[in-house]
Amino acid sequence: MKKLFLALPLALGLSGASADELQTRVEQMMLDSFKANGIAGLDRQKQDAVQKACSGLTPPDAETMKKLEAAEMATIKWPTDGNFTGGDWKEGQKIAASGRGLTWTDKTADNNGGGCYNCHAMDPKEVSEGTIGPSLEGYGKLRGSSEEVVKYTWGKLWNSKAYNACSDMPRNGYGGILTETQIRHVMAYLFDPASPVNQ
Amino acid sequence: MRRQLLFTALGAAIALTSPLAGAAGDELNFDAYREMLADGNPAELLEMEGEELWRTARGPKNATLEQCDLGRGPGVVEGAAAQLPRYFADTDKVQDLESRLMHCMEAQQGIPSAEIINGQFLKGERGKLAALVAYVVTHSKGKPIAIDLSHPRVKEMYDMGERAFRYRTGAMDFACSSCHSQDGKRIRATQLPNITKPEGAAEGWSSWPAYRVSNSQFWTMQHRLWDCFRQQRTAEPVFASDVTIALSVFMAGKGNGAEARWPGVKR
Amino acid sequence: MASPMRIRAAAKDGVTEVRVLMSHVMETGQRKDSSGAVIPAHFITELTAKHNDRLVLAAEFGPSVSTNPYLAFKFAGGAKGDKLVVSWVDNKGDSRSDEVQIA
Amino acid sequence: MNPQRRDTLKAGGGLGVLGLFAAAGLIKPEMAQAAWNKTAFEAKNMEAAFAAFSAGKPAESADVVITAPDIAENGAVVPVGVVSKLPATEQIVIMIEKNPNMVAASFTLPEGTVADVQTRVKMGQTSDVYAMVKADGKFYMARKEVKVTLGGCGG
Repeated sequence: MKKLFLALPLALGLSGASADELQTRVEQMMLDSFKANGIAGLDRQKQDAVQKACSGLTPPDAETMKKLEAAEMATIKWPTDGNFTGGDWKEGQKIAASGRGLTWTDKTADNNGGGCYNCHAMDPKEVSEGTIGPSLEGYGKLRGSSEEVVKYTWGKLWNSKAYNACSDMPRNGYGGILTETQIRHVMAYLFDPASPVNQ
Repeated sequence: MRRQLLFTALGAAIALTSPLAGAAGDELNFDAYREMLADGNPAELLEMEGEELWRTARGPKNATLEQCDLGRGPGVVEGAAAQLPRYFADTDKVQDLESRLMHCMEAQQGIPSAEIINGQFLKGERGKLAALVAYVVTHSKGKPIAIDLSHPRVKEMYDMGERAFRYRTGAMDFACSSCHSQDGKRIRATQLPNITKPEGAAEGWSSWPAYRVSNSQFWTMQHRLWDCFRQQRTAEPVFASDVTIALSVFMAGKGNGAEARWPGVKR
Repeated sequence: MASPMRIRAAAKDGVTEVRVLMSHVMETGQRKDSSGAVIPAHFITELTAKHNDRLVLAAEFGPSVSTNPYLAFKFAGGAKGDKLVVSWVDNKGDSRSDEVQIA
Repeated sequence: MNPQRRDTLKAGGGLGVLGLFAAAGLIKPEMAQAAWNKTAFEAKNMEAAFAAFSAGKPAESADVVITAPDIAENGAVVPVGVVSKLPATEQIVIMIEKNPNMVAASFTLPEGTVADVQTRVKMGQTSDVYAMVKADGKFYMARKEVKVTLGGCGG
């Protein structure tokens, strides 16, 4: 976990000392009510900058969002050889379908799934698809594979918060959920014309 | 809407719902399935066990739980679960059904709470507590959920729960609100209640505890919350800890007035 | 020892409706535990229901019947207070027999 | 139970005499295993399953009605009911085409028992559910597709 624990001033739309006091107590509760178990340590209970900023009733103001997004953008690791989509869509499919990994019942922090289907439609033939995120059916077929689109998609997969600080999507690359190789496989699943996503 | 507005121009152009969206699986209708399962809920098997446990003298003190006060007086089970969590003067705590039963097991039977707190779901005394839950909640079936939010300590827990609900943390940045703050959303084929609204909060609160068809297990609300946190990739919540009580008060309180349907049958 | 069944039997207009919930793992023999070892098959194979001493249903189950099996059926006859007995045996030789009065 | 009925049950491929005795507590349960229709429950394809009941190729009949949801939230518990409107229905068998072993349950109905049974079965994937009915010595069937979905975070 490469999380930054920035102490950013909060813009939670609260007023008065009692609200702040309540917030302090909530933060303490989010520590005290938990215990470390295996790979799920108590460090997970501390919020980093975007987590903190995006836990309010309303998102932060535009300027704060912009700043947060810029900081997240700087964390994205782009493929050194420019190979964005050269993965194996079949591997990508497995990663997209697997919701496993990083819980306290997982023994190691690697070999995780991407859990894409939990929130997104991808293969039009798949019925059991989530709807929290937008549908990605026909992703490459509909959007083409211009450098702009491909780069955006890689970045979004690596660190979704670079594009929307309060996105519901996990930061797959930055958060150590998926490896660069795994992300390339998911890219292939989205862009490969032979992938079920584009049928 | 919020998320869409916040996309960068490029993001919005690319990532918004594609024209194909909704073609497949947007409306999964499980009504017929659920209706056919409503009668003959296997949770009834656990309820029988719980009723037996309630009346059986057990523990170092060799006592039954028949004098346990769940908030409506010693031994009153009828309608008790619908009014929990509530504030109890004898413990000076806001307690949900499970923490209250745990208290009774220690106070009356001498079964140490630590054994339950440090135990595992479905096993040992924590497993027995779940059977007791099945018994007690069945006696609130059809009753309106009635949480006393006028009590300052309960209201305080509600406010803490509301914050905890939106508290993003862990390896995937999730909060409860990541999945439970919009209408009509799903994880895979599982429909998610919008807990920020009274109907959704009532839906969530009144359908657990439940028999889970996917693993043939009876899960209490503590168990449900514990596994939500596991899937959120947080550290492990302690059994009956403040965060579990706070979230319960938030959900139950927001769902006030709705009919309890316990025990449920869930995926 | 196997846990009790939940049996409900109600007579109405000359027909008795019976609903039974059994407590049983109904293990298929095709699943593996966390260490990779096959969990041996363990499931109810046969079941009978008797109204007083008359057989009203005989069933054979395979492992595809769900865990904690549910069964509902109806038979002609049966009156309030009559005895209904449901019995099962499983592939390991465990058995269970429970009795209710028709409501 | 009269001797004639015993013979009918045995011939119908239902619970054998030993099984009935075992259930009635007259003999040890393990002895009853001989009566359980092993061939049927171990059948790996529909033909073999039908053959195990000496059913040949049952005719599809509108008088056999399956009650099951079009779509199930989970495959571990799928409610299935079968009603036969055929006179003298003596046996109802539930089969799941795409399960590794297709025969799920077989019900033998003595005279006076209504041809209307409900149970719950496991389904490994989306599949046709078959109901085979033996009535007046002849075999009939009906089928209905049940879609099985996946839910939850999968972790």
